[in-house]
Amino acid sequence: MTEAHHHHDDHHHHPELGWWRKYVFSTDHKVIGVQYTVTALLFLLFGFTLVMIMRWQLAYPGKPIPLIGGLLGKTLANDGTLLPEGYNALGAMHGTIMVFLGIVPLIVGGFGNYVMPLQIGAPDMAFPKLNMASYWVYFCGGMVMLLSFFAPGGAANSGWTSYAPLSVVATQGQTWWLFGMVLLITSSLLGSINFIVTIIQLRAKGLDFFKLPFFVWSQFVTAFLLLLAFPPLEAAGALQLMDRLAGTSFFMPEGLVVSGIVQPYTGGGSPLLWQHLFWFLAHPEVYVLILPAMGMVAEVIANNTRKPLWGYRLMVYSVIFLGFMSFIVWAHHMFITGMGTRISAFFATTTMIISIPSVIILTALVISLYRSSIRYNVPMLFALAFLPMFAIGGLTGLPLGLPAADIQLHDTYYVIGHFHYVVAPGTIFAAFAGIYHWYPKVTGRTMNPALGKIHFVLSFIFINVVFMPMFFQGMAGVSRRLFDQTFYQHGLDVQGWTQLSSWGAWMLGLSQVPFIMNFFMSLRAGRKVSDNPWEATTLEWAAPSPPPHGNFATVPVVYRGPYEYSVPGQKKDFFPQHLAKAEA
Amino acid sequence: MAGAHADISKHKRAYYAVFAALAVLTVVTVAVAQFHFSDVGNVAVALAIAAFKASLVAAIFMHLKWEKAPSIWWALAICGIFFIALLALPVLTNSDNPPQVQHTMWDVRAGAAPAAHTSH
Amino acid sequence: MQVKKSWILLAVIAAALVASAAPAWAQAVAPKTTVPIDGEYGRFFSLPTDVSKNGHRIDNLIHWTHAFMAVLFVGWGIFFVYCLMRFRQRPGHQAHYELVHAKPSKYLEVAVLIVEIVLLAGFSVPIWASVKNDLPPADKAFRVRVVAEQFAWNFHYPGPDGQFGRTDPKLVDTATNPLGLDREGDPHAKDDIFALELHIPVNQPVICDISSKDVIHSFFLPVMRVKQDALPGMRIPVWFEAVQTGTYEVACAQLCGNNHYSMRALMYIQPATDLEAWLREKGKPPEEFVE
Amino acid sequence: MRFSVYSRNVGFFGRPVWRAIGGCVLGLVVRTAAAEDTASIKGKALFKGESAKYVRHEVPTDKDPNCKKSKAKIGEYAVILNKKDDPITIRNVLVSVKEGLGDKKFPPLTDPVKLTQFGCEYDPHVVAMMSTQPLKVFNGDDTNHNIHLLPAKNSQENFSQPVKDLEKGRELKLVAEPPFFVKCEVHPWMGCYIAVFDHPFFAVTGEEGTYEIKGLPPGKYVLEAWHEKLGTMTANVEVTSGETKETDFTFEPDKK
Amino acid sequence: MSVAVLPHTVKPHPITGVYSGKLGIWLFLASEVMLFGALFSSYVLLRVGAPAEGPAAWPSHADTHLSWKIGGINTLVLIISSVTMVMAWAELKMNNFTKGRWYLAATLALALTFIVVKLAFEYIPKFQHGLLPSTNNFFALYFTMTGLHGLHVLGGVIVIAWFLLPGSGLWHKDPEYFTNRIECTGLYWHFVDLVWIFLFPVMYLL
Repeated sequence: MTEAHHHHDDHHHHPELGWWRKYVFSTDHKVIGVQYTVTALLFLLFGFTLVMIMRWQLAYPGKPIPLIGGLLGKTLANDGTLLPEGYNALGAMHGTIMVFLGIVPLIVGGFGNYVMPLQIGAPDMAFPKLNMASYWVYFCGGMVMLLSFFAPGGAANSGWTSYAPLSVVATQGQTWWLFGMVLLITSSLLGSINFIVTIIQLRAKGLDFFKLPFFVWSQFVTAFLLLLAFPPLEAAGALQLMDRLAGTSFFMPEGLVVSGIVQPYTGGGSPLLWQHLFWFLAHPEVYVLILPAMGMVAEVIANNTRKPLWGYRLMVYSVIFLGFMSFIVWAHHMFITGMGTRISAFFATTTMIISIPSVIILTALVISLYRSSIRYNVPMLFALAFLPMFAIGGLTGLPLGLPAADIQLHDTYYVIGHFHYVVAPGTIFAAFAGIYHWYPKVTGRTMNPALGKIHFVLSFIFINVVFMPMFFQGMAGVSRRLFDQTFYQHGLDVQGWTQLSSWGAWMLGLSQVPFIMNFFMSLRAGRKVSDNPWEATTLEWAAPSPPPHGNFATVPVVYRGPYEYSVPGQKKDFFPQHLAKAEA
Repeated sequence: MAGAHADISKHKRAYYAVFAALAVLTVVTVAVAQFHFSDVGNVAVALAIAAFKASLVAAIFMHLKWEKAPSIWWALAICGIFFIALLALPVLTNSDNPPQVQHTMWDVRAGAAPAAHTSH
Repeated sequence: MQVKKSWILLAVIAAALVASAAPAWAQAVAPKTTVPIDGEYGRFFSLPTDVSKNGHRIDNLIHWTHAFMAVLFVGWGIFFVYCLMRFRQRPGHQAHYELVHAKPSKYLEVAVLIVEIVLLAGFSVPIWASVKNDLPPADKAFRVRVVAEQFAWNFHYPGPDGQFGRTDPKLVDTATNPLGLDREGDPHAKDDIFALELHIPVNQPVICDISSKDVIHSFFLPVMRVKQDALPGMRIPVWFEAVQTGTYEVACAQLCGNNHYSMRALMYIQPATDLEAWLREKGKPPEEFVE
Repeated sequence: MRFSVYSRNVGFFGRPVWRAIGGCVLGLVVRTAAAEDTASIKGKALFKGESAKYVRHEVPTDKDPNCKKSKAKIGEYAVILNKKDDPITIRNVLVSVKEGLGDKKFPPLTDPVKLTQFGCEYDPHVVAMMSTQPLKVFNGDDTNHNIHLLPAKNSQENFSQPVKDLEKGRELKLVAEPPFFVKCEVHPWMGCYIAVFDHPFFAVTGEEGTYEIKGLPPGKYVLEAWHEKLGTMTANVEVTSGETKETDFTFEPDKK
Repeated sequence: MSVAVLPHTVKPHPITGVYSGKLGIWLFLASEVMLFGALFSSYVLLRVGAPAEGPAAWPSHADTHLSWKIGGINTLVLIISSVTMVMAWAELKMNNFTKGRWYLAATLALALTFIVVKLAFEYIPKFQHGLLPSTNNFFALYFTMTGLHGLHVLGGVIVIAWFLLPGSGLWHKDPEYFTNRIECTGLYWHFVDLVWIFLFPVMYLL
């Protein structure tokens, strides 16, 4: 919809496209990118709302939820007080929505779709119709997930990991979840094929692989992860559907007794099979969440340090290596399942190895600041905040990757703190940086910097108030996914941290108000800017803002690397990729 | 890939040859399965024949023999590595159980009739 | 200058918001349990009391790892903050196009790798091997079977004959025989003891065989540094040794359904004589119930 | 403090208020069956056999210390005999009209039936209700309860009540179904049975071992007595207008 | 400029050597390898971990009641359909539209034959004899894997039928584009054949 206001200029150029084909069933990568972005942001807001409800129960167990308690219905809550089944449903759906419907569609479907073809100088994605299909399949998957809240027994409540046999004996919402996941996986597959083919086939003349912006590289690796890691989950989903609907025993061992009743499964299945297939996807999925974020941060940092990225090639090799290794570390999620010494040593070793390229990328980004000239605008603030936040998220992964330390920390709040530091102040901050950075390209206007700075400072403070206490809770031994941790003495003793964390979450929610206002108000009231307001070098800034259908007036030719800033002897401190000679 | 008609005609002969080979190998794999070498042996022979047949299909019918595009080869190579990881690591994990782990939780099977007195 | 003012304003707003949260933070929550639990549970980034013989090894590993993380983060953070202040854009300041030859970064990466190898090979792997492989000999250890179900921990003691009785899923009765013990058919089952709380001896190795009747649970003893998933279809031993008596908690660490959070059991670590007395008491035929 | 378990469920049909209302409704709706035209059946559930074998044991409830707060001990629900009676009577026997009602009309019951989780026990242990009545489930404990219905026809309700609530409760609507098991997912020893009927002619024996079914239209009936462990028995009864018939059921579990 | 003109949709990219569609279908096949790979991995894990006795034990050949004859016939049907598919492409490449179309029609007929044989001689009799997916893990895997493969055959049928009838108009507009599409369809079809080549011994012979 945001597009609607900004295409006045080229309306009359192609009157053959009706409103529906232009803004709803469009094959233009930019429209699809905006559709993805807006849908994903709405899902992020929804997923965050779910967790704000859960945080009330965690902070004040058994107390009715103020304001919206009555909206929760009879399955999830009783007279406005959340029930354990409601808590589990919200928890499972929070995870699913944030990962599969929020962040990945935002940073891959949204930013990838919009920015990547522009950055490689392509007129569109390689398969525009497939691109459209990908969005609408994603949309349907999202709708199935939302509708599952109205299924008997509520939405899926076995965690976003859906461990069997719990998920097999769970309520009907789980079946909806599986169907929704099949749609989301299909969408991701269509998208990833499109991304890879576009990057391989449609690069502008002169744009070699090592002249690609780092963001394109991160999207390229991410697309491979989605392409090859998602199918096993699709297979696992099919197996779980068979278990649920046809009574097979893929994940069901012999002699299951649920609620005192011997279950009618033949048995012979393995609960660990689900975990293997699930984590074969879900570990690469973690890198799907973080790699595009690193790409965006690299773009913003290079632009605002007015200096080439330090170690560009090293970063590229690191990101490829990360993608490759992410396929063979998955069982570090399963150390506690009774794993032996040899295989745990193998997975611990690969886990330690995979930390090195992350360290390299982070170090390279920090060294890029050295002897630079840092321009503190809003996208840069978010990008800079990404670095220490991601560092905390990454470093706290270390004790979890060591099998012996994992004994105590596995499945505690420590894990929650760890991965939220990676995806919330990590990826979501990177996404904010991206939104502030590319907003002028999409709309031709900038977002209000004052509101942006308020948004940044409040978000930065409160996101730490939310997640830092989780490490304390986790160290104290509080398990994750507890409806009421005060049931345990060790939970009761750190309940104060839980309450602080909850307050942080609600304040973080309030902190997004300036952003939402800014996002919509700037569509009309934002300052109009030129095609290249940040004085950037990459190709998307060579196109008009907003770019017309087909993107570039003349097909660009690339002459140099992506980050030629402050080149000595130049009049201006940036040297765009598509200029043959510096402007005199 | 060459598009000339002469090449295609040559290809056609290869197609028929591969068809013959596939048909014969199907018969062979059925015939071999009637003999019992050993558990591992039968699996190895059957999978070896299947792999050979599959590579014939991939090489000739799917034109991999004439395929020069590096992108396709890269994609297939990466896919192959992860395919092996996916096939091998779960079963390796399950076979590396620490000592004293038992693969049962009941002493009597769910489907079995109630056991009579037995001495431990 | 205007920028600076607005930043101060923002800081004030943020501080006010944090302060508004403080009363809530201070609000106490009434304990849910009527049995006092021993031990100290970390209030600020500390591990719970350790009452096990070998748990300190895991604690040490966690502490060393965190020390390493802190050194990395602080060192790296100092450089980061230095760059942010020193290289901010201002009149007369220009970025350098040439990239620095950052040897220190290479040293850093190598150092990280080496420390990780030390942590993994020097600490984690030996601890893991000992946890997994060094089960105490059967004659020295006190053995309990732990059978998880939605949402309770069932503890199965072999009784005076030291042999676990036969279990059969068809005999399961949720109230009277959750273990499915074949008390009629198997002589070893006659004296078996079933309880919903875990009693173990102090200063003697304990082996728990963890299994589950329905879904995946996770047997977690925070004060013992023990965690093992309870997988249906498998019986997995874990071992530990308590060095201090007291009352502690058994937690479920894996989401197992609606009431996962209330799947708590109590663990009593007792001197051998007390434990025997308890077992004797439990082993008696149950008295007739009179209202 | 113990709830008066058995009178609650059996007695409401005999409550004067209800009788008055029921009578009015009956008179208005079904003209053929005025209140004074109805008959009653009453009797006992008797036990014959080795009563010493049927000992009620204490169940281990050490999982949840909050259960002990309300009661010292909790007994198992197997066969509960009133051994002081002579002859010995049985508790928790559900007696209901099985056949013979045909197309006869009777006023529906609408009072909610209460099922309370108290002291980590279900109160009452056998819930008998008419399908027109709502079932209200309460939690009287300072702990979490999760009731799980295991019926064949009705939906498998499975919900938790983490907070003490003796006022509002959770309401359930059930369709007619023979007795089915209900358990608590948190406290393994907690179990009870719910039976739902399309008619109001049922009763459960309590501490006296007696039952009484009132307001029956005259006719020939087959009565069924059901016990969770002892099985079912039937008896043929014919009642005339205004009559109160006595019918005892004698369970002889050891005679096989 | 109203409709973006995408390069390399028909003619191969001068550097990468492929047109976009072909690269796309190969990537799709790579993901399919992982999909069936996960199922084969499940097969290995479940078979290795199957209990030695009891109802959940892995059934012997006699107990599976799977006829290698029917499986073998279907194998041959698929192999022949692969040949006709590749011949259709070759004829189109040599500008013989009519011949190519006939080969395509033959492929379609063979694909339908495969489905009919599968249903009429295998699935339906199995169900009638009470051999269901829930019988044991062998049948669970058999029905899931061959069922998924069958869905792929069905997908192929739809695509081939499309290019045989409504989609064939493209030939008259852009023969090379049409031929490319048939090549992509063929790649997919051969992959379906390739999966069956593994499924046949794994299900019927081992």
